[in-house]
Amino acid sequence: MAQVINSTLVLLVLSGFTLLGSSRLAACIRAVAFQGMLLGLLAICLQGANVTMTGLLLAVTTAAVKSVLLPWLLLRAMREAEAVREVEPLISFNVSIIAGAAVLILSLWLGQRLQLPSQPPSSLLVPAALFTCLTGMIVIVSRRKALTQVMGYLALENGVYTFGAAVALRLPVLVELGILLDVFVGVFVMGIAIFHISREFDHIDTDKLVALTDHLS
Amino acid sequence: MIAGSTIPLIIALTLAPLMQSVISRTKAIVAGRAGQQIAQPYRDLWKLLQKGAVYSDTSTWIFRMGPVVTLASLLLALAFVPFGGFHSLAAFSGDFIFVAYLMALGRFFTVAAALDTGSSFEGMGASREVTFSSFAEPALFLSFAALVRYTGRLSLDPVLAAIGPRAWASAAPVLSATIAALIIVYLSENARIPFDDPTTHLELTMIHEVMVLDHSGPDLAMIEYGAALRMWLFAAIIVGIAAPWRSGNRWVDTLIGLAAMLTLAVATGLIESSMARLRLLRIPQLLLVAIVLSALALAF
Amino acid sequence: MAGLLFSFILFGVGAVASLVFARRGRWSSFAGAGGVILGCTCGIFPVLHVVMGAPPQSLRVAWDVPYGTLYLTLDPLAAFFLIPIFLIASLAALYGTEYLEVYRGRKEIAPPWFFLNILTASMTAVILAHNAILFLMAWETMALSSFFLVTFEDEKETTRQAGWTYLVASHTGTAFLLVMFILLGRHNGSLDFDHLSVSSGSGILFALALVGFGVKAGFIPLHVWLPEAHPAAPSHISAIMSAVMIKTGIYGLLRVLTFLGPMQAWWGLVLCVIGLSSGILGVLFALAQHDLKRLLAYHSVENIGIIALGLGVGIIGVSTGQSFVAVAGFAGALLHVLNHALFKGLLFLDAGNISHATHTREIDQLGGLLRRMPATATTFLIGAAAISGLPPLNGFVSEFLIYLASFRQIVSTQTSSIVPMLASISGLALIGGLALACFTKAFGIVFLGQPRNECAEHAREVGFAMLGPALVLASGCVLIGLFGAVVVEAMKPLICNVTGLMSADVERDLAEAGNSIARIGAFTACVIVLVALLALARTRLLSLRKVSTAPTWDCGYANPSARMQYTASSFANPLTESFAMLLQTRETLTGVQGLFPDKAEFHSHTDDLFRNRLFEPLFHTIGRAIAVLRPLQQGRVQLYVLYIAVVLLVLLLWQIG
Amino acid sequence: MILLLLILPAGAGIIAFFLASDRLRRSLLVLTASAHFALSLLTWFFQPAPSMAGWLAEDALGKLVETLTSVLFFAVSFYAVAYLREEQREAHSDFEEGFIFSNAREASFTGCLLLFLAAMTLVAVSQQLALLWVAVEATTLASAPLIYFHRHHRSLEATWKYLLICSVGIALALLGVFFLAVAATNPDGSTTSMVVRDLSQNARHLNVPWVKAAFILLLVGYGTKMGLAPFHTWLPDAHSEAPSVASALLSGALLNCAFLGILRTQEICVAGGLAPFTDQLLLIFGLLSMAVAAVFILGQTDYKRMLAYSSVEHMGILAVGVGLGGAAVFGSALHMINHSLTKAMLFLVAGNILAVYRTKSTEGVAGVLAVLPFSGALWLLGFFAITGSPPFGIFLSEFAILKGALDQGQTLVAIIYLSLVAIILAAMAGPALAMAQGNPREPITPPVRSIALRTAPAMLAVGVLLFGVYIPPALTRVLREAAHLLN
Repeated sequence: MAQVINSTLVLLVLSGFTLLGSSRLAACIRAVAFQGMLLGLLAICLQGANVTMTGLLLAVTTAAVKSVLLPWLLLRAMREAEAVREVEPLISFNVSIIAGAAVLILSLWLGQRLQLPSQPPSSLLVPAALFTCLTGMIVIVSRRKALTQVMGYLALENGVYTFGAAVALRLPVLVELGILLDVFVGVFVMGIAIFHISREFDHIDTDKLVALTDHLS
Repeated sequence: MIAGSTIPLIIALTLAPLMQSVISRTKAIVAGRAGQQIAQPYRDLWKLLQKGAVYSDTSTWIFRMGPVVTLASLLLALAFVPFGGFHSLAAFSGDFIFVAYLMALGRFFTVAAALDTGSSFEGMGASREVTFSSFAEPALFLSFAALVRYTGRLSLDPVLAAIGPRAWASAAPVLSATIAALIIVYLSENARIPFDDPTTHLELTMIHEVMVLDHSGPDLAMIEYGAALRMWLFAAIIVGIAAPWRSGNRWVDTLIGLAAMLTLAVATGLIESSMARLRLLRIPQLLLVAIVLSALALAF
Repeated sequence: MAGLLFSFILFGVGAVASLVFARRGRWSSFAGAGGVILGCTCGIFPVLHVVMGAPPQSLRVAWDVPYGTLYLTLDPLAAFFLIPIFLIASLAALYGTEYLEVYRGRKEIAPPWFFLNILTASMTAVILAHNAILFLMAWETMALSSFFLVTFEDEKETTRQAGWTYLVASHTGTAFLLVMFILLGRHNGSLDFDHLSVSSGSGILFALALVGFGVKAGFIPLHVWLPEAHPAAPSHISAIMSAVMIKTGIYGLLRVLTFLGPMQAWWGLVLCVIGLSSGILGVLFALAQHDLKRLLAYHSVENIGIIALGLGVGIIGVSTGQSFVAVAGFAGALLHVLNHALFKGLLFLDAGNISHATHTREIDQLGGLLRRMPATATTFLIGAAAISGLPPLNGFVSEFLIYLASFRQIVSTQTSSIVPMLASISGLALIGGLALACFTKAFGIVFLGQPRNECAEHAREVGFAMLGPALVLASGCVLIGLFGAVVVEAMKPLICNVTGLMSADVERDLAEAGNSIARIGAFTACVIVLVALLALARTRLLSLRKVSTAPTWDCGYANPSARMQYTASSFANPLTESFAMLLQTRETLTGVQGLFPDKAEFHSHTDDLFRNRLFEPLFHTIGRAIAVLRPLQQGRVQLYVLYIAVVLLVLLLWQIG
Repeated sequence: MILLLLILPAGAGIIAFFLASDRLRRSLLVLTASAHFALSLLTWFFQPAPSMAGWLAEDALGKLVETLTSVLFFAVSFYAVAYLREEQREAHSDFEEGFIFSNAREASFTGCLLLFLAAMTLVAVSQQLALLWVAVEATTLASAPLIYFHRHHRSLEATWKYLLICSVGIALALLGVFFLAVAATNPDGSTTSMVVRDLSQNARHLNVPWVKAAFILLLVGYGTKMGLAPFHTWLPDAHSEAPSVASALLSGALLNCAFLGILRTQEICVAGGLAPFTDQLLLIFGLLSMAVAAVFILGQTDYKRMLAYSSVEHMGILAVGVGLGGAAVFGSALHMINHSLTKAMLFLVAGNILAVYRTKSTEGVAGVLAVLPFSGALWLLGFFAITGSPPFGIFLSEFAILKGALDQGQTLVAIIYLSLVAIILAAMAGPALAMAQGNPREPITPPVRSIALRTAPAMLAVGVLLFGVYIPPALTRVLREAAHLLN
């Protein structure tokens, strides 16, 4: 079981790098979707022996939403926006990957500063989660397109989830669902926003969204 | 109130005009002229009192009040000045402040009267008057302070009474510095050379004289008389410090005082004939010298 | 107390009524003025009762705000300050009924009445308040209501500017007071004045009070708002602000002195320095002004300086154990508070009459008003003589006391404490001389000679409502000049309260000082008699002789015109020249050109030294320092998220790592 | 009763989406607001029973925030109805750049308003931290469409920034919640529930490093929503572009809800003896927010942005007050009330000014007192209130906080605090007064507008004035309880 978990986490990290590295929107979306699937897997594995029906269902729904529904939303937004299929980063891909590496080291360090009180199923759990969160942030900060920023947000959420998975068993189902719903609606609304942006500016580059600053005398 | 006598007041009222004539007589002699008679000022006053008056048609009651208030304030001020062996008519602690401000009151109305005519020349004179007096005031008060600190009294009469020959023996520097300061103030307040030339005939250069150009008849008489009284007042104070010999007999002391007044007048005359009027810009500096002197007196 | 509470109610009613009747023509004026006048009249009785020596009264009610209680106390100190407030406020209200009429139709005149009532009420509350929160609330309400009164003519840019300056200045001052009161209340929780005390560092508290109250009082260099705000306000408001409102600063200072325990010599020293600089610079700047009300405003700075000087001398007296010096110093300062209220109120009201009649406040535009507005002129003359500290008027009495205190300190101590005394003596003398110069200029150029333009030419005397108050105040000046001793004797309790000296000593010293003042009163009476006699003699003489009129002696010049008269600027020129370094007057001269020059111009303007050289640079530096951070917010959402990420990581590393 | 408080607006909101008739929908809005208001007043007399196993309960803090939200919404609903009635239906031209734009569907606007209320109520009453998180995120989602009511690029940009930045922040907050859950696991694997009371009861047993990390994450996360610098960046854009109705609710109610999130954590940390650590952070970010606000208020030329930055300042003051602890916390709680009332009023008045002058630039507006006497007076009143001059509430609360600082000998904090307040006053006074006074640039004849647009802010003004001179004992009691929770 532990091997499965570890390898899942490794895959998670790798998918993070893909997200940072790949130049095509579709690829990024797929990476995020893949993360979603890994999350589902992780959730199940972490329950280990005492797997419950609800736990299973939750994991599956999560996986479904994150790996199917949301990516579909994004793809749809991309199509509607007729966006250029390129990522158009502010910083070069190499730099993003280097940044990713740096972040990985950071999160490993933090990971062993913050030991889980109860025996953790895997020592990689915390670092991987933090790393995913931070990759999400890197993507948001370093990419032009509104769409990519949504992906960054999703990656961030995935990271949080990964961690959540470790402690999820103690969160009531209702809350789980609430959280899931929130994320879903959030991305949904963002999708709408992107649609409007593309209609308003006929592109989705956020660096045109700089009208609102302080004109100080 | 000390049981004072009216004698100093009477002496002042009667003899005040003499000082000016002595001064001008001295100047005349130095200049090799015959000069006017000693009694000339009295004649002038009398003559002026006989005359009618011409008033500028722009002027108002302020103009007419000017001389009156000036004279009144001086008359009252003299009541606080002792002379010779005689105590002053009145005294209370801090009376010298009152005296100084009475003269300021007179100045206020003289200046107002000058401005009342609307003549630019008199305005000019008025402006100079207030300027120089505002420099003279601190000097006057500081020299008072020096005297007060030395004698430990807060009223003019006791202060002067407290200064005797012994005082000179003990604190000559204090007193001489004070006298020097007071003499400067005395010259400026009475519009004498080197501050102002009472005998000049060019309005542009006048200070005091130009302010009274428009006064005539009895008003002018009051002004002249007032001027004489002011001079007497300062002189009396200076003499009170400079000639402190007391014989015990008041009348003798009074004679000593009169002699001292005479010498002061002659000295003034000599100063006037020995130096020229200062440039207007220099005048404040000379008054600052007075301030410094009195400060020195305090430092001793 | 009941009377005072009732007067609060009356102020409230007046305020509301003036708004209710806003559409009913003069009704709103009557309502507003009525509120103020009635309120003051029914407030004055308990006040006088206490001044006459009745025991202090107080009223304490719980109040549902943190640290607050509704705690009012009418003790001698409060009563003394309330007298001028009630007097000036009611007179100003009467004045306003006529003064504001010219604005009818052009502006809403209900708001000024509303705020006048609020202002009077809040000033009263400031004096009565015995709890810090209540005091601060009243204090700020006073600032706000007066702010609205200052900006009454808000269509003028300068007025709005003045309003801004005033607002910022007074709030900054209040900040210091907040700190001061909190520190005072630290020991025993409550912020009631009875419980305020200080264990250590009373010096810091004194400094805080000095700044906080100094802004309101107008100590240099905290005075910058004053010469802007006072001219901007309607004249009766200027009168209130200058005559009584800024005195609340002095009141606050005195009140706080009673909390601070034993006085220290250096407080007195500091106050002497402030007093001298305010006095001398104030009168110098006044000399350089062309605007009559601005000139008067600077004279308020000067007189506040004299008051501070008196306090300083008094404190030095207390700290060196010279009870007479202390008593005379404080008595002089307090009496000057009253006197300044009288003559400055008078002068501002007269200035109002002038601008009302001639539509200008430029001194150099006026002239010859004495023939046209005799009553205004006479009262102004009295005010001018009084503020120059001349006998037989009240100004002299209070300055005399301060002189006397300083001289006495010189006599009775050998310590170094005589240096400030010498400074105060010579300073007072200089101030006196300069004030005389300034007011001969003001009176002479405005009222004497010939009118310099049409407005002055066709000026007419104003109506009774605007003259009456001036007459009352003028007679007040004369009366205190003659019977100042009475007032001084009445100060015993509050001087005991402030100085904390033995009641017996205070009584003795007050008697001694009062003795001198009584003499002065008597002799000034003599001056008046002498003047009368001489005037009589003169008229008798002239009645027998030929009296003729002629044009002014023109020294040979063909036809002098009114424009050739000496102007205010040239009158003050020798003095302003000698102090040019301080005044920094800006002069623009377009001299005569060509063979047949048609026109030459000369303008001079004197800004406030401290405004230009101290505060504006300060504000600019702050602004520039702040502007450095502006690029933070430049619209890129990526950047914004970056902030979050970076701060998060830094925090994690700092706290967890 | 609590459930009713939640279901009422939520249900009404959903219905509002599908109501065709404007009249019905508007009356529904007002009715719901009034009912909600009445209910929350009732909670002051009958303490509502906790429901859902103590997940939903109204303690002192919750009661304050909930009632405040309800009051604001009540006042705003009247304004909103009048506002919607007067808003042009068809496409109209933008007054800044002149392009043509149209508004969002009124139905969705009203619906979102009501859902927004529901979400905020949930924030106030939820005791379970994860549930609290869900509620806070829900407020973001419900309010985003409000900002994008005017369908043009500026508001769209504002909406996007709001969505993205807040979502990121909130995501971090979720991580924080999880961290806290971890901290709550005892070595033997047994755990305490995520209900605030339970957590603070055995706060001593929590795992310190995880709690610290959790607090940092929650501070950053909810701080983003609350507008603490440097996470405030979305705030001025959103407040300036949203219709004044929304701005008033965002500034007056939403920020408090976000702050409540931080307070809950603070509650636990204080109970766990971590106060020194949390106080330090709160002080730093509080003062930083005040400073940043000062930077951007000075020379600000857009009066809605000016108000927004002033909100940043006051959030900073709240943080400082809580960070100081002791008596200052009481001041902070009081300050929350005063600021909400004042700021909401100011935004509503700003809306009136905007509608008549058709510009948001401070240079463009002058003589409001002359043109709109009532709104002008309210504007000045609001200005003096918000800058902390008596006799208005904010003076008292700021005084209490200052007293707290000085009494604890935090002289440096006190000095920075006072000088920043002074700078902001000086900076705001210029434009605020210039707008109110003087004469308009060109003569303006104000259109006849619905009375509700004046009464709504007036209602709030009454509160602003009242709390400056009288604080009802009941309120004082609740404030003390709230302060006690945080000490």
